Amino acid sequence: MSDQLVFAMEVFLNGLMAGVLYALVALGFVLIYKASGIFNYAQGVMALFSALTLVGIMEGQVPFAHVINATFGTDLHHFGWHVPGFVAILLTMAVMVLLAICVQKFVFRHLVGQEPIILFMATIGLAYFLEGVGDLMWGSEIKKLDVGLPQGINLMIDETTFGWFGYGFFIDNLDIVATIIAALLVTALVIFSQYTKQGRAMRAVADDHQAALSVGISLNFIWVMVWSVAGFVALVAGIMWGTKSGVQFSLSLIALKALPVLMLGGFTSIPGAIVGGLIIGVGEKLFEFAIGPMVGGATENWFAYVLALIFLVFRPQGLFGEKIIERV
Amino acid sequence: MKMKLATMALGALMAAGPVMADLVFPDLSYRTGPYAAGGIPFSDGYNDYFTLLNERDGGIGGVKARVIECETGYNTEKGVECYEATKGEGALVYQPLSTGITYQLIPKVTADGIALHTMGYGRTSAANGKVFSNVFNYPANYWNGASLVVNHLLEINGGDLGGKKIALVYHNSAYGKEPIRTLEELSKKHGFDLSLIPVDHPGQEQKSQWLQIRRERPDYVTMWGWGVMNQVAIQEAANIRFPMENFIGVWWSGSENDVLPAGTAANGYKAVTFHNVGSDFPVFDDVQAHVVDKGLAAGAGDQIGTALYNRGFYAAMLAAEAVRTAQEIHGVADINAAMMLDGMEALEITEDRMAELGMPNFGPSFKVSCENHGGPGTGAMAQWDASAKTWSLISDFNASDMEVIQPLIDADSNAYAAENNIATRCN
Amino acid sequence: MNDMTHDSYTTEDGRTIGGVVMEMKNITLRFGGVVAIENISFDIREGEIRAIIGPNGAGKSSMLNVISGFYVPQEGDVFYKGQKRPPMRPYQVAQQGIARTFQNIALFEGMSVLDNVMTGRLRQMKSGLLAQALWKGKAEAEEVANREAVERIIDFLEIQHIRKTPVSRLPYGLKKRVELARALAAEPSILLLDEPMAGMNVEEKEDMSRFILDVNDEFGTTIALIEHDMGVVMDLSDRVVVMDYGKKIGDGTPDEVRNNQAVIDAYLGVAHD
Amino acid sequence: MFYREAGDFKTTYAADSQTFPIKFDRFRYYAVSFVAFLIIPFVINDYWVNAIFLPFLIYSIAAIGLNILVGYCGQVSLGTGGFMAVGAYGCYKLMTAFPEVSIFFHVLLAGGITSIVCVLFGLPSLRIKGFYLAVATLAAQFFLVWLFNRVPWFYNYSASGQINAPERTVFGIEVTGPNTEAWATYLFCLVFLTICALIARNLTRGTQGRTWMAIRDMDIAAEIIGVNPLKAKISAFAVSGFFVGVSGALFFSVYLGAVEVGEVFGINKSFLVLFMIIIGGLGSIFGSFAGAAFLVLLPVLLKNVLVGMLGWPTDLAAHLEFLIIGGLIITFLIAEPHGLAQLWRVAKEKLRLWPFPH
Repeated sequence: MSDQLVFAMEVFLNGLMAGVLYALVALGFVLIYKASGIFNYAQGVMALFSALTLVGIMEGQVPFAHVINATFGTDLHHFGWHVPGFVAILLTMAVMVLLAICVQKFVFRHLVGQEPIILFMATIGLAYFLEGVGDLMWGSEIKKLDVGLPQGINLMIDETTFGWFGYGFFIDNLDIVATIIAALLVTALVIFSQYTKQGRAMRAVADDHQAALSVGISLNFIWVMVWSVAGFVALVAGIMWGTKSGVQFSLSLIALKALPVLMLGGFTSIPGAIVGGLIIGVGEKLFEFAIGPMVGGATENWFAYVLALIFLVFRPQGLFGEKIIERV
Repeated sequence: MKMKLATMALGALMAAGPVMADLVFPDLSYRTGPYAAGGIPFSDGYNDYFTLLNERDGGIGGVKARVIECETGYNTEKGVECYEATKGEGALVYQPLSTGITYQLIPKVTADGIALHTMGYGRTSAANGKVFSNVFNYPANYWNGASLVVNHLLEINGGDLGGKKIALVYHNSAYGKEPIRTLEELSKKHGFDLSLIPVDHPGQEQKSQWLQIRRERPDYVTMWGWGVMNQVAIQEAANIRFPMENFIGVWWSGSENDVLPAGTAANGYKAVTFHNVGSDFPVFDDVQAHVVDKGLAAGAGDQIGTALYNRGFYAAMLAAEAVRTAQEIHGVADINAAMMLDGMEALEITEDRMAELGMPNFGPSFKVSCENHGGPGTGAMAQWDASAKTWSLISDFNASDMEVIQPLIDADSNAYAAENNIATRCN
Repeated sequence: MNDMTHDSYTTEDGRTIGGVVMEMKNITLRFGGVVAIENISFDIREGEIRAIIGPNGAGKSSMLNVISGFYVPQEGDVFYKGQKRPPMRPYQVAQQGIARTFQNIALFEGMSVLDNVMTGRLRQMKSGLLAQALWKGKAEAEEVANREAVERIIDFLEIQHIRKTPVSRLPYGLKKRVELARALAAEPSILLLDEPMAGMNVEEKEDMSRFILDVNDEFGTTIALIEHDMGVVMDLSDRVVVMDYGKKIGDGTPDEVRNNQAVIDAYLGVAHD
Repeated sequence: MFYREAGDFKTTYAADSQTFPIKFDRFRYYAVSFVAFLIIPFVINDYWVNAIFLPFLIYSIAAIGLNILVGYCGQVSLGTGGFMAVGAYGCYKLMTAFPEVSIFFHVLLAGGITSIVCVLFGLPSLRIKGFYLAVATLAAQFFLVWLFNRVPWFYNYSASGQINAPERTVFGIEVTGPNTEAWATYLFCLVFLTICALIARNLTRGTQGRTWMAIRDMDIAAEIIGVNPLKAKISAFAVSGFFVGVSGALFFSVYLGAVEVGEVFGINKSFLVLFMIIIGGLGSIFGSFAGAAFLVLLPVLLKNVLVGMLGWPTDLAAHLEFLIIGGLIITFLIAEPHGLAQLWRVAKEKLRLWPFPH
């Protein structure tokens, strides 16, 4: 087998893994869009916020320490305790649920029935707000996040593939974990939406708000729930990316990686988000591998979008959307 | 009614004017945004040094220093706003810590007669004082940095890099592309292979780049990164088990922030630097006593000794020394921007002086002149010890290959002069 | 073929009905496996009021959409003014002088009544982008000239008082009238009305009927309209096509249609076998 | 009292379709123009022009451009930053290639070039709609930034990859480069803004505007009543591109003087201009001004109040700024989803009837 082909296979596998991470971020968008028609620009910032909170809780940071110190001249930093990862995740989840309740109560309850672009705009306001709160609460230094996920080359795969091709493939353990967690997450979501009462209510709302209302489903409750679930997905994404790069402001930019996935997979389709993520991941990595060196590299940022754009021109309804029949 | 208004206006005018003599150092900092982690320690160091001088010595030459901090968020437009807002306050020297803002400010400071000090960043060819009258980038610039990296590798390899492969991982922006030309020249001179690997902003996802490195197996990797790109690159390098001692960053890829998230895997990572690292300097005891313990520290006081804090501290020291020089030249304590320029052009940093300041061997000793605003272009290599969580210098402040760099500086600055009809000075 | 062969004639109330202006020949339209229109032919004569009726789901709206070019039939041809119509986009059909209203009102909700009606006159607007950017001169003159024409229609339909009101604030009945105004503003040679009286009360229906008759009378506009309510239509129209399940089951004067057994069956709900 | 239309009858249709049909509005417009052209230039200083007026004027042009596309034609675009970059680099190439031609024409030509690029990236709008289109325009954003960074021809092979505006004059007065006077740059941009606003107003009050709005409100119905969707959308992209290009050219040449594409014309710029028109009001020229003013002034104001007056640490102030801007956006949307322009209209309507509201 030629070297290039072997390399391409490695790139392909890594693309799949990267795709899983993209899909994870995109999932958060899909959940909210499907249930409430809100294009949640704040999803990336939510990931940042949840990761910041997680680290803050784990390290026993005093929230708003900087503000308190500046205002009262105190010198607070840490409570002096450390919370184990699992407990901290639960506590962070509680914060995200609280956030969901606040978002629903103070923002979207007042914007029911507005046009999508207005709702979109509100989430932008929310993103700004959360960014400010997150920084004020936990400070803007880079924080190391370690909840015990393995990282680094998977030696087993390296050795096995070396035996096969004479070249060991590089697969990151973190990516493998991410893939497993993403699979679990999606399974859990599917089970939740298919087999629980709340899940069915959520799907009913997604299909038709009015009809759901008329059979006595509380929209308010459903939306809080959806935002909570999206908060949970954001937390998972935040942990994955935060482990890679440390928790810092740039974490909010991962949202940009999810947008082409959404275009490809559709804003309302969970399988679309996953398959779309995989296609984007593989596509951009292979393009960078094959064409990148010819045009000077660093193509990944735009290639994902161009790929999605070309795809949409030929199939405007996205991957899993039904053919749009226009009526008047 | 009219009278009242007039007195009020007069009052406002008086209040706006300088109440007492002071030396103004605007600090265009960024404590927010994607690069906050780099901006905070630098700005803390910059502030703390002046606070130290005020508290301990009562200012510089008896005149208090006043730092006006202005948040830019690494945003060029805010940088311009900050510049315009502070220049009327009697600003002596600007230190924007952003290549983008530097480029905005070069023409502006030149027109306004204020000095701009871009230490290890900004426009490299500003080292040519004949063209850039108001811009200084001593003691070292990007091209020195590139050369220093190569010199270090030459040293390890017994002076011969022939046939070696060096990869440059760089932030795909004007900043990241700076070293390319120098490295290309050096690769011709020393016969090593150079491969260029760009990473697009922000650089969170570098799988492709590091797979490529893993495939091509370069002997050394050097990095021009900033922000999240650094942390991810070091993590990915660890992931592919690239030997850390063969991975060398420029000074902007060499702070604690960059290596800490990777944990022990980052052990042995190297970065070139133009100032010393660590907190083992007498002056920091003074900082503790006069600044931190009095609750006057700009930040939380926990950054002392980190690479970027030291850099900010060093920048402030160089500015203060330039003020002192200007005070000596002009015999005036409360100097203005024009005098500051003279002070910067006549600045001389000696080992004795640094020792006097409680900062022995904190940076190279050098002398600025009208022609040379770039200083000596020397630097040292620092290495990260992950268990002790400290940087330490593993070399002296060595010279870079000016034979290669000077022609590049001359060419670029002359092109700028031609484009903007600037007559050369210092003749 | 030149289909202006049919002689013109004069109706009882003194209007002149001309030759055939549009002819549908063997139209078949399918959506996937569903046949919406099956092999239907009929014609529309100049100056007449032609109705297409039938129960819900009979394919009437699809037929109208075929005429206005929105749906392209799989089989069959449309002849317009004696010419076979090549495949074209809906806006090209509109530019040929075929204007229409919609079953579910399709006004531009973000615009005022006046602007909505003015959009009907796109066909008459000729000034280019540059002329419009300068405004003074050609564009302004054109705007004023067309405004005059539009004002006549606004007067005619008695909607002067709501000229500047955003249409989103109007009640249903008025919206229908504004839509008619927009279609009329195009000075169409054929006016297609898709259930103009749907959802109206008796009084509004009477008003609308009067307007339709007046339009036909005053401007001599050829009108093709759809209704599923037979009553009103029979009084209005000169000739009626009856559709059921995508097929034509009757065609003729209201009287002829009323006595057609197939039509009676369809409307009385005789089981299809 | 004096703000009313009673008795202010129009006797011609031309008078009825003028920009400010109400006399008082017209007077206010003249007053604002008078102040803008004949008073401000004499009192303005470097701080006001560089920190407030230039960004306001230039962002207003960009906002008008984007508003035509999004607010009037309903095609949401997130490529504004990339298109501004086209204007900036176009202007730079023209300035350096034809130094003898007046910069005024360079800016106009840069607008024209952007217009063409914008149309190219607008073509998919025929197939892709809504948020999908918005995300698709990001392709333009990222690709263009990458391109200008990648191809050295665009920055004349300079070592730094930055572009610098050389000194250029209009009627012998410098408007670019380091030695400009505050009033000159201000007036130069003001002239462009005035031209752009007038063009935008003329296009939106007539046939073209109605065509765009028809597409925006209901594209299928619009096509059936005779709007050529290709022509309508493409013309919106073209006009919008022209304005955005002009703003990009001014942003580079007059305001910043030096530009690095990724930093200045990144994705944030696209979002910022979009925020401006949403906060200001979609489909309103006035809204474009209001939104630009809001987002240019508010941060400066907040900074001056929090840091300058209250003496807070700059980083706390900056975080709070985020928090306050975010909070204000949400509050505004809840209070008036249709933007500042709508608030203004409602206020005017009340005034108009005052003191007899019933």
